[in-house]
Amino acid sequence: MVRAVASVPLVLAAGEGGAGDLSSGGFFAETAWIMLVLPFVAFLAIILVGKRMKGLGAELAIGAMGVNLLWASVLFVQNMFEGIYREVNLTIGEFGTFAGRRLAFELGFVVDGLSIMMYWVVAFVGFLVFVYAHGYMKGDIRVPWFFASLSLFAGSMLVLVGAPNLIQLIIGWEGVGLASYLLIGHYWEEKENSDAAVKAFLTNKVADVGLILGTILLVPALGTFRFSALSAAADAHSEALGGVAVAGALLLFFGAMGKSAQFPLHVWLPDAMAGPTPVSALMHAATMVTAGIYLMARTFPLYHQMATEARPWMVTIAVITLFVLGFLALVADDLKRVLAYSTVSQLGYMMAAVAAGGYTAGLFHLFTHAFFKALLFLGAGSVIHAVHSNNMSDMGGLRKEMPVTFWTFVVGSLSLAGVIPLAGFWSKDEILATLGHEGYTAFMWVAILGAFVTAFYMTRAVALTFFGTYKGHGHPHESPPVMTAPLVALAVPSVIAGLLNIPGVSWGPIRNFTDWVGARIVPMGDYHPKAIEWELAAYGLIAAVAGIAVGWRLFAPDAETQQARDRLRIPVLYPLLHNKYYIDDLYMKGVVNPVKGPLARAVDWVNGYVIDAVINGAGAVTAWLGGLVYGRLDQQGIDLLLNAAAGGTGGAGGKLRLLQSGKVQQYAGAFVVGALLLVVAFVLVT
Amino acid sequence: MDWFESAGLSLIVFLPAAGALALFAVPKAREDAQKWVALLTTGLTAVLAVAVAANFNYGGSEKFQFEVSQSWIPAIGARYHIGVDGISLPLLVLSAVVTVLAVIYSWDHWEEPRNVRGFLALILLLATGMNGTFVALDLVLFFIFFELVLLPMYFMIGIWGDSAKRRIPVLGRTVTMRLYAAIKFFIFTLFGSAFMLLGFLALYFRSGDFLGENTFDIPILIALGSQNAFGSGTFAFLVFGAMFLGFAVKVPMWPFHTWLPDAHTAAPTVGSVLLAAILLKLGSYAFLRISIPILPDMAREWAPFIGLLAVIGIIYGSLACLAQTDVKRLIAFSSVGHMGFVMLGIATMTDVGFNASLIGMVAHGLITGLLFFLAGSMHHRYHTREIARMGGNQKLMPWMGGIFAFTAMASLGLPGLAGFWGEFMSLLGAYRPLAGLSLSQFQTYMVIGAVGTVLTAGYMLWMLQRVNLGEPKAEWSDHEFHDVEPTEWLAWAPLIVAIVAIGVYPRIVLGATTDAVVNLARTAFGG
Amino acid sequence: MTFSEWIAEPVNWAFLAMAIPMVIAALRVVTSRNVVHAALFLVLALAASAGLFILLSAEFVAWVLVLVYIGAVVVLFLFGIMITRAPIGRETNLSHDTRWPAAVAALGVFAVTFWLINAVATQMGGFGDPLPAVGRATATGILGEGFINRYLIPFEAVGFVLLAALIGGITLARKDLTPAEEEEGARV
Amino acid sequence: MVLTQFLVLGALLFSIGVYGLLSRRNAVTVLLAVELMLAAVNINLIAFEAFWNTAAAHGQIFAIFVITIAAAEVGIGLAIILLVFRNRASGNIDQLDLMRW
Repeated sequence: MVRAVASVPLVLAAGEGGAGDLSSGGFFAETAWIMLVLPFVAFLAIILVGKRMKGLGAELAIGAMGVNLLWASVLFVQNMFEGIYREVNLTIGEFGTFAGRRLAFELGFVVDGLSIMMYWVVAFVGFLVFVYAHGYMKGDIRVPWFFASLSLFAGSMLVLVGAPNLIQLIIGWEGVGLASYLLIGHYWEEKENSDAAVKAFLTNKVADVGLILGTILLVPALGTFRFSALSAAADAHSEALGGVAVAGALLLFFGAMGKSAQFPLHVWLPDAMAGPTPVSALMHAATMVTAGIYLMARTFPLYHQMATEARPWMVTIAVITLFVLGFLALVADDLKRVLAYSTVSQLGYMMAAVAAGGYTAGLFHLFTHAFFKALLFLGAGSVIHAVHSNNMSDMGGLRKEMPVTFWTFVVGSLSLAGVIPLAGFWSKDEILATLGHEGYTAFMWVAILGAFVTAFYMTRAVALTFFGTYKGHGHPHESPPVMTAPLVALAVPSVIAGLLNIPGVSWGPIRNFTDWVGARIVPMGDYHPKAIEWELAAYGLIAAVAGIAVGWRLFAPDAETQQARDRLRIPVLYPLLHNKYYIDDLYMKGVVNPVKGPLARAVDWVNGYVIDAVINGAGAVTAWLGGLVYGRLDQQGIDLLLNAAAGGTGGAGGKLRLLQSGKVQQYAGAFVVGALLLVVAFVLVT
Repeated sequence: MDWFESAGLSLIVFLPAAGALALFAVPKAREDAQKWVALLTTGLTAVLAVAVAANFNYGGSEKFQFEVSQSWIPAIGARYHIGVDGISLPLLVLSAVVTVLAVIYSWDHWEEPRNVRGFLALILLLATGMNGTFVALDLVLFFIFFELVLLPMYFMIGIWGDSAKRRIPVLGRTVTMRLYAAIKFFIFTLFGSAFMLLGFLALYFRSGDFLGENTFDIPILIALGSQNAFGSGTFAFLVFGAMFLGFAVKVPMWPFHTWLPDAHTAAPTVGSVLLAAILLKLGSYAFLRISIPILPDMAREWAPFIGLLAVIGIIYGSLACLAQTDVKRLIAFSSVGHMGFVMLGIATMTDVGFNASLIGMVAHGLITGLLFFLAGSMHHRYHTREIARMGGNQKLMPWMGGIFAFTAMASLGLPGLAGFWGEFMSLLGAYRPLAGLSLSQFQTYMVIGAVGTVLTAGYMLWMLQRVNLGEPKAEWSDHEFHDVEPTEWLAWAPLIVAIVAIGVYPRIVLGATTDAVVNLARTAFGG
Repeated sequence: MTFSEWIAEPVNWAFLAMAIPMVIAALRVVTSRNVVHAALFLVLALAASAGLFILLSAEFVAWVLVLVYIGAVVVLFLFGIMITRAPIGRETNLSHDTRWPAAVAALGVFAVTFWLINAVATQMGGFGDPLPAVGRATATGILGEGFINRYLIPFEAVGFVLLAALIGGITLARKDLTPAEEEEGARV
Repeated sequence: MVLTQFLVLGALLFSIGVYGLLSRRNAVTVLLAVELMLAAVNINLIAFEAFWNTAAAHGQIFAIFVITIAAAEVGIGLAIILLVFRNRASGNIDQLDLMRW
């Protein structure tokens, strides 16, 4: 009974865990742990020997990622044909009991539709970005450390998405946070960068409180950290879970808000652009920031079946994120910041979908977004590499000098804007359909407006960067193939990925995306449109086209107009957007600085002047009493009294040193009094 | 291996003391020989401790093993009774291992006035006291070992400490830090110990009422405690209070903590390390070994109060850290916060909480010990502990900076490293405290504790940013810096490995403790 | 035993006859303004306690007290007083100016001790029992056997302490001579 | 005779000794007060001995030990006073504050 956990089979495969018609995979599913471990091995190896290698450790990182890509691809393809479910938990320590049940920490991995999709996205985008970075970081001051950190990130991210339980998820979760901290602050010689890194870490730490408390709330009810148990309990509307479901769900969501940069915890993401561009592409666009969405998807049954009261709140937050924060991309001059705000906004779409009940819709957008947003970032990196500036006011007219970058960037932008038939259109359309179907009609319209804003700022970015005349210095030229090849490789799925999940279309034996990610231990039971809703699609498309048109009109492709338009400063609105709705200021001036400054100093003051004063004062009082007891009320004694009195008025109070008066008789007196007190106390106690 | 069963623990306890004596047989000028004597004795002690851990029966970790019980002072019924169980085993191993590392680190780091023999002898004496406390199963023996650690530490701080002068607020007097700190440490602890001794004596005399003869024997008293022999009246209240004072000062709990920053800041590096890694654990260990099992009813009654002080400590320590300008002082205050988590775990009075406190103690010992090593080595190189004068450490000494960053991350409780488990489990424990304790009260503690983790991250990151990152200050431009040296590697590598190992595989600690704390919670509180 | 019963026993008159002067003498030891007087009052107090020892049938101890204390120690005291040129005669500066805290501490000690004696006596009910009759003096031989049997090691240790004190006293009190004085001493 | 009367007398004597110990300024008189306290202890020892009347007379033996140690103590104490007096030309104890830091 007490050993209940130990008796649960370590491997939950199809059939055993009630996963119905899912297969247990094969060799590659059994050995999926290699993916979780390999990047860490690379991390250590790079730290130890990277400096002495020809490619400064990059080859180790790329090699590890290549193997991972192989594994993930095989699993991905396997999962297309038949759903895989396999879960392995290894106990790493039992630690106590709750209501008679032993609780244990476990590590392991899970191979199912959701995690396979994530493995593949991480491995695929990761591999391309690693390759790209090999070119991009050439000549950097800390190449080995860069690739070590990237490997650390890849490992942590895979640990996160492969987590079969909340504990492992938390480990991976904070691991990617650490990697993000290290990489944002890659150029830590400048304070801005290290500030951004600290900001990212701290903001995420605030959110992690939610994740940890949510875990703590849910676990006693379940008796285990396993997601499979959580899903099953939620699916069965377990009573034990009932009391804490909503609170636990909201706390987990709070954790997700931090990682996925939801309003109002989004502040770290734009600043995170201080890191090198490949980092922004991989972590702060394609993978790490989707961890929050992933968490919501992983625990989807909890939200879908039990914590339904929590969902409206979550949708509201997500829609605020997608709409309000999208505007910020309109005024940013830094190309990467434009993309960062766009990422925040797109994360809002995903979150809105999952929160509203669109498990597949949210994940599908995550899937497509990973490609085109990584593509956009890498393209931006290519441009930045060429012009040595992040600012669009130093760019312009680059379409001729950098044709590959230009065309792939345009593809990415169109996909992001949601132009048919590119990937972004299909995934965004499904989100809109889900919002509409689940009854969030008003939010659906806001999301459509958001699509307009998206198209608008992306057009602005394209126009300012590639059209008009060049405003920077030097002669930019196209990046080397090691950088353009990943762009092309990402452009392909950015175009065609949408076809994988067209409502009502199934691709024969390989089925479609909905079925792939539906391979879970319990059915998700979310909404899938049966056929394309052309009316809704048309609204979305109109919004996108309108956005492009307005953007094009405003930021017409000649230098003078561009500069004139870009100086367009609408009163009230522009300062509001420029200052990021003053949210950063609120945090810094309202919370961080007061805590760091006055509050901390006050506590320190209390330590020295109150608690210690009591101690020192006790010493002084003892000495003072000593002065009386030993008849020291002569010259010195009066002095003492005066000093003690002066202490109250801010002068010298007690003097601990007077305990050490050197007067043997005072010691003897203290001894007598102390002995008496002890005797009395002893007698009283016994 | 019969001799090992019976004499192993005694050897672990007294070998260092014998080594200290042997040191004085070596001529004063033969410093190398002295170092080897110290290294061999502590090394052998550590090997024995590991051997004890290896031969420990983990299936019965709730029982005392390697037990020895000999008549000692028959007049008062004090016995030479020692043994280890799952609660003390990790701490014993930690203590034995950290001592070796301290000796290794000392190999070429000596503070002025240089006196190799004296310093090493104090370390060895300290080791006897620490190891002895963790194995003592007799209150008199426990008290003696508990107090024995005072003297070496007092001299360590008082002789080799920081000779800077500092103006003490309120006191209005400029004092030499090491003297002030040493005396403050000594008086504080002695103040607590006096009450603790009273509590022990009271237990002794009261135990006669049930047994017919008075006893200091801890297992017997625990057996009495599990039947609630000492009740919940004024007697038990006062006894618990007296022992609480003694232990809380040692932990230290807010507001008895003010000796800690001064002692840590003033102590020589090795002193700080041992103080942080082991000495602070004596108090919290004593709660688990003595207070709670012997007086369970009172423990339940005092729990909300202990929890309150613990969470105040967490928040207070973190905030105080944010205001520090001295690296060592900052780390010292971080101990206040971390020990707050340890005590919060204990206050929940559940097995999860006890386990949290134990793994928290081990993790804190490893992490904060390493942090003090690092702070000492940086002080050694910069000749200052002022954070404001550092910066760009990562650039001047890449490995040192890297290890510092790693340790700071471990200290802020990064999951996957040792520090996480203690924090997480004590919060988990606070969510479901012992039945009968106020749920809402402890859940409030939990939330406050969770906020504390954010503050912890805040000050650690801020410290890292100021010490490690940025460009080095101009004053160091023509200064030669040595990165981590061989002895430092030797002393630190085991700690680094242990931090990662426990972080990834907490069973290293939990495997020993879990059965023991489950049993402790069950015998103390039933159910 | 009531007070009247107690006072009816003649042996208690003897007790009072010694105890009262003893207390008065003791008080004078600590209050006298003349060092020599104080030392002489100590002689009186000790003599009274020797008398009490005889009452308690501890003759040998009583004589040891007289010989060692009154004979030797007090003489030593008087020598000490003379050598340190302590003011013989009335001296106002012998005590601290404010003495009441000391008095409070002393009264505290007495109160606590008295309370304990009283409490224990009441609790045990045995302290009121009469002591064995006067007259059966302890044979000195018993003491001697005690010293060389059971208490042999302490006895030796005390002997050692005495020796150490002897040497220590000499070393401490010996006046270090200047080279010139040493020369002079050598000549003599 | 009962035991209590001796114990009370001893307590009284001891308290007087404490008073002297704490209130006296002259070192010699402080030593005298210490002697009083020792005498009080002796009274207690002898009284207990008489009360329990052990065959081996432990109490008396201890009293003799006390007396012996007291003699040694006086010898050393006076020697120290002598030394201090020589260096400081004063026999007042409150000038002995060398232990101060």
